Amino acid sequence: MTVRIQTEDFDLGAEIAALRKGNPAIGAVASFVGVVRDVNEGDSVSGMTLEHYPGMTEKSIEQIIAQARGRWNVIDACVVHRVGPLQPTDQIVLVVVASAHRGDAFAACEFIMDYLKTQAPFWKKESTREGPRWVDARATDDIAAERWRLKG
Amino acid sequence: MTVRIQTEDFDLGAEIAALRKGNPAIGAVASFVGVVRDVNEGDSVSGMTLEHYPGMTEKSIEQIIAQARGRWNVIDACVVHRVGPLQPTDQIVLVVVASAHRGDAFAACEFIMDYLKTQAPFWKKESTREGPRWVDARATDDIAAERWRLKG
Amino acid sequence: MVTILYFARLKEALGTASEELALPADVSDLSALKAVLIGRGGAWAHELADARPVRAAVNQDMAAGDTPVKDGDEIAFFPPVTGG
Amino acid sequence: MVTILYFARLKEALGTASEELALPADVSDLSALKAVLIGRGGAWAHELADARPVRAAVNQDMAAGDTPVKDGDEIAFFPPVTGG
Repeated sequence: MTVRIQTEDFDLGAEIAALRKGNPAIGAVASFVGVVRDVNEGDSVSGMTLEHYPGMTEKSIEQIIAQARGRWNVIDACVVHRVGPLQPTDQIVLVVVASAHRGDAFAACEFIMDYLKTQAPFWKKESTREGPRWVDARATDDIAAERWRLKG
Repeated sequence: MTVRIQTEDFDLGAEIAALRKGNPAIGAVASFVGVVRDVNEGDSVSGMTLEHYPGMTEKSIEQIIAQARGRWNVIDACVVHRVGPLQPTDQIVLVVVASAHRGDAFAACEFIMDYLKTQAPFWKKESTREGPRWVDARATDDIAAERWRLKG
Repeated sequence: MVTILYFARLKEALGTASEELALPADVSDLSALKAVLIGRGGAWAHELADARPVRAAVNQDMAAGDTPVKDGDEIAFFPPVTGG
Repeated sequence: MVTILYFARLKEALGTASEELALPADVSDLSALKAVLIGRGGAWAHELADARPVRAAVNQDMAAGDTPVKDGDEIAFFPPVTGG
Protein backbone atom coordinates (compact mmCIF):
# COMPACT_ATOMS: atom_id res chain seq x y z
CA MET A 1 0.00 0.00 0.00
CA THR A 2 1.30 3.43 -0.98
CA VAL A 3 -0.09 6.72 0.35
CA ARG A 4 1.71 9.93 -0.51
CA ILE A 5 0.89 13.61 -0.10
CA GLN A 6 3.13 15.80 -2.22
CA THR A 7 3.38 19.13 -3.99
CA GLU A 8 5.03 17.59 -7.08
CA ASP A 9 3.14 16.13 -9.99
CA PHE A 10 2.83 12.34 -10.33
CA ASP A 11 3.09 9.81 -13.17
CA LEU A 12 0.20 7.33 -13.33
CA GLY A 13 2.14 4.87 -15.50
CA ALA A 14 5.07 4.81 -13.08
CA GLU A 15 2.76 4.34 -10.07
CA ILE A 16 0.99 1.43 -11.76
CA ALA A 17 4.30 -0.20 -12.70
CA ALA A 18 5.50 0.11 -9.09
CA LEU A 19 2.21 -1.36 -7.82
CA ARG A 20 2.20 -4.29 -10.25
CA LYS A 21 5.89 -5.20 -9.76
CA GLY A 22 5.35 -7.97 -12.33
CA ASN A 23 2.97 -9.82 -10.00
CA PRO A 24 1.28 -12.40 -12.27
CA ALA A 25 -1.72 -12.75 -9.92
CA ILE A 26 -2.91 -9.29 -10.95
CA GLY A 27 -5.50 -9.38 -13.72
CA ALA A 28 -7.13 -5.97 -13.33
CA VAL A 29 -5.86 -2.48 -12.63
CA ALA A 30 -8.47 0.24 -12.14
CA SER A 31 -7.30 3.79 -11.74
CA PHE A 32 -8.62 7.28 -11.34
CA VAL A 33 -6.98 10.66 -11.87
CA GLY A 34 -8.70 13.83 -10.70
CA VAL A 35 -7.81 16.99 -12.59
CA VAL A 36 -8.29 20.73 -11.93
CA ARG A 37 -11.05 22.11 -14.17
CA ASP A 38 -11.21 25.73 -15.30
CA VAL A 39 -14.79 26.08 -14.09
CA ASN A 40 -16.61 25.24 -10.83
CA GLU A 41 -20.15 26.06 -9.73
CA GLY A 42 -20.53 28.02 -12.95
CA ASP A 43 -17.58 30.35 -12.30
CA SER A 44 -14.30 30.32 -14.15
CA VAL A 45 -11.39 29.19 -12.00
CA SER A 46 -7.85 30.34 -12.74
CA GLY A 47 -6.20 28.17 -10.10
CA MET A 48 -6.49 26.76 -6.60
CA THR A 49 -4.51 25.97 -3.50
CA LEU A 50 -4.93 22.71 -1.63
CA GLU A 51 -4.41 22.68 2.13
CA HIS A 52 -4.30 19.52 4.22
CA TYR A 53 -3.87 18.24 7.77
CA PRO A 54 -0.45 16.55 7.79
CA GLY A 55 -0.55 13.25 9.63
CA MET A 56 -4.31 12.87 9.73
CA THR A 57 -4.53 12.97 5.95
CA GLU A 58 -2.22 10.00 5.50
CA LYS A 59 -3.86 8.14 8.38
CA SER A 60 -7.39 8.68 7.05
CA ILE A 61 -6.45 7.51 3.55
CA GLU A 62 -4.75 4.42 4.99
CA GLN A 63 -7.97 3.68 6.90
CA ILE A 64 -10.05 4.11 3.73
CA ILE A 65 -7.79 1.67 1.86
CA ALA A 66 -8.03 -0.77 4.77
CA GLN A 67 -11.83 -0.58 4.58
CA ALA A 68 -11.69 -1.27 0.83
CA ARG A 69 -9.44 -4.28 1.46
CA GLY A 70 -12.00 -5.56 3.95
CA ARG A 71 -14.76 -5.47 1.35
CA TRP A 72 -13.10 -6.47 -1.90
CA ASN A 73 -10.22 -8.62 -3.04
CA VAL A 74 -7.49 -6.03 -3.40
CA ILE A 75 -3.93 -7.12 -4.17
CA ASP A 76 -2.50 -3.64 -3.75
CA ALA A 77 -3.60 -0.01 -3.81
CA CYS A 78 -1.96 3.38 -4.19
CA VAL A 79 -3.20 6.90 -3.45
CA VAL A 80 -1.21 10.03 -4.28
CA HIS A 81 -2.72 13.44 -3.52
CA ARG A 82 -1.15 16.78 -4.31
CA VAL A 83 -1.26 19.87 -2.09
CA GLY A 84 -0.22 23.46 -2.65
CA PRO A 85 -0.93 25.65 -5.67
CA LEU A 86 -2.48 24.01 -8.75
CA GLN A 87 -3.65 25.24 -12.15
CA PRO A 88 -6.42 24.07 -14.47
CA THR A 89 -5.45 20.77 -16.20
CA ASP A 90 -3.04 19.92 -13.33
CA GLN A 91 -3.45 16.47 -11.82
CA ILE A 92 -4.76 16.53 -8.21
CA VAL A 93 -5.25 12.96 -7.08
CA LEU A 94 -4.51 9.45 -8.22
CA VAL A 95 -6.06 6.19 -7.00
CA VAL A 96 -4.87 2.83 -8.34
CA VAL A 97 -6.25 -0.56 -7.30
CA ALA A 98 -4.86 -3.88 -8.51
CA SER A 99 -6.93 -7.07 -8.16
CA ALA A 100 -7.27 -10.47 -9.73
CA HIS A 101 -10.62 -9.51 -11.28
CA ARG A 102 -12.06 -6.26 -12.58
CA GLY A 103 -15.18 -6.06 -10.42
CA ASP A 104 -13.08 -5.81 -7.25
CA ALA A 105 -10.68 -3.29 -8.81
CA PHE A 106 -13.44 -0.98 -10.07
CA ALA A 107 -15.46 -1.09 -6.85
CA ALA A 108 -12.50 -0.55 -4.53
CA CYS A 109 -11.13 2.28 -6.67
CA GLU A 110 -14.44 4.16 -6.74
CA PHE A 111 -15.05 3.49 -3.04
CA ILE A 112 -11.64 4.92 -2.13
CA MET A 113 -12.29 8.06 -4.20
CA ASP A 114 -15.78 8.56 -2.76
CA TYR A 115 -14.57 8.15 0.82
CA LEU A 116 -11.48 10.27 0.26
CA LYS A 117 -13.80 13.07 -0.98
CA THR A 118 -15.75 13.07 2.29
CA GLN A 119 -13.25 11.77 4.88
CA ALA A 120 -9.72 12.88 4.04
CA PRO A 121 -8.80 16.32 5.42
CA PHE A 122 -8.06 18.41 2.34
CA TRP A 123 -9.50 21.83 1.57
CA LYS A 124 -9.54 23.66 -1.74
CA LYS A 125 -9.35 27.40 -2.11
CA GLU A 126 -10.13 28.55 -5.63
CA SER A 127 -9.05 31.70 -7.43
CA THR A 128 -11.98 33.19 -9.34
CA ARG A 129 -12.55 36.57 -11.00
CA GLU A 130 -14.26 37.73 -7.81
CA GLY A 131 -11.22 36.72 -5.77
CA PRO A 132 -10.28 33.63 -3.75
CA ARG A 133 -12.98 31.46 -2.15
CA TRP A 134 -13.01 28.29 -0.11
CA VAL A 135 -14.79 25.53 -2.00
CA ASP A 136 -17.95 24.32 -0.27
CA ALA A 137 -18.40 20.63 0.34
CA ARG A 138 -20.89 19.10 -2.08
CA ALA A 139 -24.00 17.25 -1.01
CA THR A 140 -23.45 14.99 -4.04
CA ASP A 141 -20.16 13.82 -2.52
CA ASP A 142 -21.94 12.80 0.69
CA ILE A 143 -24.51 10.94 -1.38
CA ALA A 144 -21.75 9.21 -3.38
CA ALA A 145 -20.06 8.02 -0.17
CA GLU A 146 -23.37 7.12 1.47
CA ARG A 147 -24.43 4.71 -1.27
CA TRP A 148 -21.56 2.37 -0.35
CA ARG A 149 -23.28 1.80 2.99
CA LEU A 150 -26.30 0.30 1.27
CA LYS A 151 -24.39 -1.96 -1.07
CA GLY A 152 -22.94 -5.45 -0.62
CA MET B 1 -13.05 8.53 -29.57
CA THR B 2 -10.16 6.13 -30.15
CA VAL B 3 -10.57 2.39 -30.81
CA ARG B 4 -7.53 0.36 -31.75
CA ILE B 5 -6.83 -3.34 -32.12
CA GLN B 6 -3.12 -4.08 -32.19
CA THR B 7 -0.50 -6.72 -31.47
CA GLU B 8 1.89 -4.17 -29.89
CA ASP B 9 1.81 -3.19 -26.25
CA PHE B 10 0.28 0.16 -25.24
CA ASP B 11 1.19 2.96 -22.83
CA LEU B 12 -1.66 4.05 -20.54
CA GLY B 13 -0.01 7.38 -19.70
CA ALA B 14 0.43 8.25 -23.38
CA GLU B 15 -3.17 7.28 -24.19
CA ILE B 16 -4.51 9.44 -21.35
CA ALA B 17 -2.36 12.39 -22.44
CA ALA B 18 -3.67 12.07 -25.99
CA LEU B 19 -7.25 11.86 -24.72
CA ARG B 20 -6.94 14.86 -22.40
CA LYS B 21 -5.14 17.10 -24.91
CA GLY B 22 -5.02 19.75 -22.18
CA ASN B 23 -8.85 20.12 -22.22
CA PRO B 24 -9.63 22.11 -19.03
CA ALA B 25 -13.24 20.85 -18.95
CA ILE B 26 -11.99 17.38 -17.94
CA GLY B 27 -12.05 16.84 -14.19
CA ALA B 28 -12.00 13.05 -13.99
CA VAL B 29 -10.16 10.30 -15.85
CA ALA B 30 -11.13 6.72 -15.03
CA SER B 31 -9.14 3.94 -16.60
CA PHE B 32 -8.83 0.20 -16.61
CA VAL B 33 -6.04 -2.10 -17.73
CA GLY B 34 -6.63 -5.83 -18.06
CA VAL B 35 -3.58 -8.02 -17.60
CA VAL B 36 -2.78 -11.69 -18.37
CA ARG B 37 -2.68 -13.73 -15.15
CA ASP B 38 -0.62 -16.87 -14.72
CA VAL B 39 -3.63 -18.82 -13.49
CA ASN B 40 -7.21 -19.32 -14.73
CA GLU B 41 -9.94 -21.64 -13.52
CA GLY B 42 -7.39 -23.08 -11.11
CA ASP B 43 -4.86 -24.09 -13.78
CA SER B 44 -1.54 -22.44 -14.38
CA VAL B 45 -1.37 -20.56 -17.67
CA SER B 46 1.94 -20.03 -19.47
CA GLY B 47 0.51 -17.81 -22.21
CA MET B 48 -2.42 -17.19 -24.49
CA THR B 49 -3.32 -16.15 -28.00
CA LEU B 50 -6.10 -13.67 -28.69
CA GLU B 51 -8.08 -14.02 -31.90
CA HIS B 52 -10.59 -11.43 -33.12
CA TYR B 53 -13.01 -10.67 -35.94
CA PRO B 54 -11.41 -7.75 -37.80
CA GLY B 55 -13.94 -5.09 -38.68
CA MET B 56 -16.70 -6.31 -36.39
CA THR B 57 -14.47 -5.90 -33.34
CA GLU B 58 -13.85 -2.21 -33.96
CA LYS B 59 -17.49 -1.64 -34.90
CA SER B 60 -18.83 -3.36 -31.78
CA ILE B 61 -16.50 -1.39 -29.49
CA GLU B 62 -17.51 1.87 -31.18
CA GLN B 63 -21.15 0.93 -30.55
CA ILE B 64 -20.41 0.19 -26.88
CA ILE B 65 -18.73 3.59 -26.47
CA ALA B 66 -21.69 5.24 -28.22
CA GLN B 67 -24.03 3.55 -25.73
CA ALA B 68 -21.91 4.80 -22.83
CA ARG B 69 -22.02 8.33 -24.24
CA GLY B 70 -25.79 8.07 -24.41
CA ARG B 71 -26.00 7.25 -20.70
CA TRP B 72 -23.27 9.33 -19.07
CA ASN B 73 -21.52 12.63 -19.66
CA VAL B 74 -18.41 11.45 -21.44
CA ILE B 75 -15.98 14.00 -22.87
CA ASP B 76 -13.86 11.39 -24.62
CA ALA B 77 -13.09 7.68 -24.43
CA CYS B 78 -10.38 5.35 -25.66
CA VAL B 79 -10.25 1.55 -25.99
CA VAL B 80 -7.11 -0.33 -27.04
CA HIS B 81 -7.20 -4.15 -27.21
CA ARG B 82 -4.30 -6.38 -28.09
CA VAL B 83 -4.49 -9.56 -30.18
CA GLY B 84 -1.97 -12.28 -30.94
CA PRO B 85 0.31 -14.09 -28.49
CA LEU B 86 0.49 -12.76 -24.91
CA GLN B 87 2.31 -13.84 -21.75
CA PRO B 88 1.41 -13.55 -18.06
CA THR B 89 1.79 -9.91 -16.85
CA ASP B 90 1.28 -8.61 -20.43
CA GLN B 91 -1.33 -5.90 -20.82
CA ILE B 92 -4.42 -7.04 -22.80
CA VAL B 93 -6.90 -4.20 -22.83
CA LEU B 94 -7.13 -0.55 -21.87
CA VAL B 95 -10.25 1.56 -21.39
CA VAL B 96 -9.99 5.28 -20.57
CA VAL B 97 -12.94 7.61 -20.01
CA ALA B 98 -12.61 11.35 -19.43
CA SER B 99 -15.51 13.31 -17.95
CA ALA B 100 -16.16 16.49 -16.01
CA HIS B 101 -17.06 14.49 -12.88
CA ARG B 102 -15.90 11.18 -11.48
CA GLY B 103 -19.26 9.41 -11.26
CA ASP B 104 -19.70 9.55 -15.04
CA ALA B 105 -16.10 8.50 -15.70
CA PHE B 106 -16.24 5.48 -13.38
CA ALA B 107 -19.63 4.27 -14.59
CA ALA B 108 -18.85 4.65 -18.29
CA CYS B 109 -15.45 2.97 -17.91
CA GLU B 110 -16.86 -0.06 -16.10
CA PHE B 111 -19.84 -0.26 -18.47
CA ILE B 112 -17.54 -0.30 -21.50
CA MET B 113 -15.41 -3.09 -19.97
CA ASP B 114 -18.45 -5.17 -18.99
CA TYR B 115 -20.02 -4.84 -22.44
CA LEU B 116 -16.72 -5.42 -24.22
CA LYS B 117 -16.39 -8.69 -22.28
CA THR B 118 -19.71 -9.99 -23.60
CA GLN B 119 -20.17 -8.19 -26.93
CA ALA B 120 -16.81 -7.62 -28.64
CA PRO B 121 -15.66 -10.58 -30.77
CA PHE B 122 -12.40 -11.69 -29.17
CA TRP B 123 -11.51 -15.23 -28.20
CA LYS B 124 -8.74 -16.38 -25.88
CA LYS B 125 -6.84 -19.62 -26.29
CA GLU B 126 -4.73 -20.44 -23.25
CA SER B 127 -1.60 -22.57 -23.01
CA THR B 128 -1.78 -24.81 -19.96
CA ARG B 129 0.24 -27.82 -18.83
CA GLU B 130 -2.43 -30.05 -20.40
CA GLY B 131 -2.03 -28.20 -23.71
CA PRO B 132 -3.92 -25.36 -25.37
CA ARG B 133 -7.59 -24.74 -24.62
CA TRP B 134 -10.19 -22.20 -25.69
CA VAL B 135 -11.34 -20.17 -22.72
CA ASP B 136 -15.02 -20.62 -21.92
CA ALA B 137 -17.22 -17.56 -21.56
CA ARG B 138 -18.01 -16.82 -17.92
CA ALA B 139 -21.52 -16.57 -16.56
CA THR B 140 -20.20 -13.85 -14.22
CA ASP B 141 -19.41 -11.71 -17.26
CA ASP B 142 -22.99 -11.99 -18.48
CA ILE B 143 -24.21 -11.03 -15.02
CA ALA B 144 -21.82 -8.05 -14.93
CA ALA B 145 -23.16 -6.79 -18.27
CA GLU B 146 -26.76 -7.57 -17.36
CA ARG B 147 -26.77 -5.43 -14.23
CA TRP B 148 -26.34 -2.29 -16.35
CA ARG B 149 -29.81 -2.96 -17.77
CA LEU B 150 -31.33 -2.59 -14.32
CA LYS B 151 -29.55 0.59 -13.38
CA GLY B 152 -30.28 4.25 -14.12
CA MET C 1 -23.54 -15.83 -52.67
CA VAL C 2 -22.86 -15.11 -49.03
CA THR C 3 -19.53 -15.11 -47.22
CA ILE C 4 -19.48 -17.23 -44.08
CA LEU C 5 -16.72 -16.76 -41.51
CA TYR C 6 -15.81 -19.10 -38.65
CA PHE C 7 -13.78 -18.10 -35.61
CA ALA C 8 -11.91 -19.64 -32.69
CA ARG C 9 -13.10 -23.13 -31.69
CA LEU C 10 -15.43 -23.35 -34.71
CA LYS C 11 -12.68 -22.45 -37.16
CA GLU C 12 -10.49 -25.23 -35.77
CA ALA C 13 -13.21 -27.85 -35.47
CA LEU C 14 -14.60 -27.18 -38.98
CA GLY C 15 -11.13 -26.84 -40.47
CA THR C 16 -12.05 -23.64 -42.31
CA ALA C 17 -11.99 -19.91 -41.62
CA SER C 18 -14.36 -18.88 -44.40
CA GLU C 19 -16.37 -20.03 -47.36
CA GLU C 20 -18.50 -18.59 -50.14
CA LEU C 21 -21.92 -20.19 -50.35
CA ALA C 22 -24.72 -19.82 -52.88
CA LEU C 23 -27.73 -19.14 -50.68
CA PRO C 24 -30.41 -21.81 -51.29
CA ALA C 25 -33.67 -20.26 -52.49
CA ASP C 26 -35.58 -21.25 -49.34
CA VAL C 27 -33.02 -19.74 -46.93
CA SER C 28 -34.03 -16.27 -45.77
CA ASP C 29 -32.90 -16.13 -42.17
CA LEU C 30 -30.02 -17.23 -39.96
CA SER C 31 -31.83 -20.27 -38.53
CA ALA C 32 -32.45 -21.65 -42.01
CA LEU C 33 -28.83 -21.07 -43.01
CA LYS C 34 -27.62 -22.80 -39.86
CA ALA C 35 -29.89 -25.76 -40.64
CA VAL C 36 -28.27 -26.07 -44.07
CA LEU C 37 -24.80 -26.14 -42.47
CA ILE C 38 -25.86 -28.63 -39.79
CA GLY C 39 -27.20 -30.79 -42.64
CA ARG C 40 -23.60 -31.37 -43.71
CA GLY C 41 -23.28 -33.69 -40.70
CA GLY C 42 -20.06 -34.55 -38.85
CA ALA C 43 -18.29 -31.60 -37.21
CA TRP C 44 -20.84 -29.22 -38.75
CA ALA C 45 -23.73 -30.95 -37.03
CA HIS C 46 -21.78 -31.19 -33.79
CA GLU C 47 -20.37 -27.66 -33.61
CA LEU C 48 -23.47 -25.79 -34.80
CA ALA C 49 -26.00 -27.89 -32.87
CA ASP C 50 -28.49 -25.84 -30.87
CA ALA C 51 -27.14 -27.35 -27.66
CA ARG C 52 -23.72 -25.74 -28.28
CA PRO C 53 -23.10 -22.16 -27.25
CA VAL C 54 -22.73 -20.66 -30.73
CA ARG C 55 -23.15 -16.97 -31.54
CA ALA C 56 -23.60 -15.43 -34.96
CA ALA C 57 -23.29 -12.07 -36.67
CA VAL C 58 -24.78 -10.80 -39.91
CA ASN C 59 -22.84 -7.98 -41.54
CA GLN C 60 -20.82 -7.58 -38.33
CA ASP C 61 -23.81 -7.11 -36.04
CA MET C 62 -24.75 -9.71 -33.45
CA ALA C 63 -27.65 -11.68 -34.92
CA ALA C 64 -30.44 -14.00 -33.76
CA GLY C 65 -32.18 -16.91 -35.49
CA ASP C 66 -34.76 -14.69 -37.15
CA THR C 67 -32.18 -12.19 -38.48
CA PRO C 68 -32.68 -12.05 -42.28
CA VAL C 69 -29.84 -13.18 -44.54
CA LYS C 70 -29.61 -12.30 -48.23
CA ASP C 71 -27.19 -12.41 -51.12
CA GLY C 72 -24.00 -10.41 -50.45
CA ASP C 73 -24.20 -10.69 -46.67
CA GLU C 74 -21.18 -11.44 -44.46
CA ILE C 75 -22.24 -14.02 -41.90
CA ALA C 76 -20.10 -15.23 -39.03
CA PHE C 77 -20.38 -18.09 -36.53
CA PHE C 78 -18.30 -18.16 -33.35
CA PRO C 79 -18.29 -19.18 -29.68
CA PRO C 80 -19.36 -16.75 -26.95
CA VAL C 81 -16.70 -14.04 -26.78
CA THR C 82 -13.90 -14.11 -24.19
CA GLY C 83 -11.88 -10.92 -24.73
CA GLY C 84 -11.01 -8.18 -22.29
CA MET D 1 -2.67 21.09 27.99
CA VAL D 2 -4.21 20.20 24.63
CA THR D 3 -3.08 21.28 21.19
CA ILE D 4 -5.85 22.75 19.03
CA LEU D 5 -5.39 23.08 15.29
CA TYR D 6 -7.50 25.12 12.88
CA PHE D 7 -7.61 24.60 9.13
CA ALA D 8 -8.79 26.31 5.97
CA ARG D 9 -11.64 28.82 6.46
CA LEU D 10 -11.41 28.53 10.25
CA LYS D 11 -7.70 29.20 10.31
CA GLU D 12 -8.22 32.39 8.30
CA ALA D 13 -11.29 33.61 10.17
CA LEU D 14 -9.78 32.96 13.61
CA GLY D 15 -6.38 34.28 12.58
CA THR D 16 -4.54 31.30 14.07
CA ALA D 17 -3.42 27.87 12.93
CA SER D 18 -2.88 26.38 16.39
CA GLU D 19 -2.86 27.03 20.09
CA GLU D 20 -1.98 25.27 23.33
CA LEU D 21 -4.82 25.35 25.82
CA ALA D 22 -4.99 24.27 29.45
CA LEU D 23 -8.09 22.10 29.53
CA PRO D 24 -10.59 23.50 32.06
CA ALA D 25 -11.42 20.94 34.75
CA ASP D 26 -15.04 20.59 33.66
CA VAL D 27 -14.20 19.92 30.00
CA SER D 28 -14.18 16.20 29.20
CA ASP D 29 -15.61 16.01 25.70
CA LEU D 30 -15.48 17.85 22.39
CA SER D 31 -18.83 19.64 22.88
CA ALA D 32 -17.64 21.14 26.14
CA LEU D 33 -14.35 22.27 24.59
CA LYS D 34 -16.20 23.84 21.68
CA ALA D 35 -18.45 25.70 24.13
CA VAL D 36 -15.34 27.16 25.82
CA LEU D 37 -14.04 28.39 22.45
CA ILE D 38 -17.43 29.81 21.44
CA GLY D 39 -17.43 31.62 24.78
CA ARG D 40 -14.59 33.80 23.47
CA GLY D 41 -17.18 35.56 21.29
CA GLY D 42 -16.53 37.36 17.99
CA ALA D 43 -15.15 35.18 15.20
CA TRP D 44 -14.95 32.24 17.62
CA ALA D 45 -18.66 32.35 18.33
CA HIS D 46 -19.47 32.87 14.66
CA GLU D 47 -17.18 30.24 13.13
CA LEU D 48 -17.77 27.47 15.68
CA ALA D 49 -21.53 28.03 16.09
CA ASP D 50 -23.60 24.88 15.77
CA ALA D 51 -25.29 26.31 12.69
CA ARG D 52 -21.95 26.35 10.81
CA PRO D 53 -20.70 23.23 9.07
CA VAL D 54 -17.70 22.54 11.31
CA ARG D 55 -15.98 19.17 11.63
CA ALA D 56 -13.54 18.08 14.30
CA ALA D 57 -10.89 15.46 14.91
CA VAL D 58 -9.36 14.17 18.14
CA ASN D 59 -5.91 12.66 17.76
CA GLN D 60 -6.38 12.66 13.99
CA ASP D 61 -9.62 10.66 14.00
CA MET D 62 -12.91 12.24 12.97
CA ALA D 63 -14.77 13.05 16.19
CA ALA D 64 -18.29 13.85 17.38
CA GLY D 65 -19.58 16.03 20.23
CA ASP D 66 -19.38 13.22 22.76
CA THR D 67 -15.82 12.22 21.83
CA PRO D 68 -13.73 12.44 25.05
CA VAL D 69 -10.88 14.94 25.21
CA LYS D 70 -8.08 14.81 27.75
CA ASP D 71 -4.71 16.32 28.49
CA GLY D 72 -2.18 15.73 25.74
CA ASP D 73 -4.76 15.32 22.96
CA GLU D 74 -4.39 16.90 19.53
CA ILE D 75 -7.74 18.41 18.60
CA ALA D 76 -8.57 19.95 15.24
CA PHE D 77 -11.46 22.04 13.92
CA PHE D 78 -12.06 22.47 10.19
CA PRO D 79 -14.76 22.85 7.52
CA PRO D 80 -16.17 19.81 5.70
CA VAL D 81 -13.39 18.43 3.52
CA THR D 82 -13.14 19.24 -0.20
CA GLY D 83 -10.17 17.29 -1.54
CA GLY D 84 -9.94 14.79 -4.36
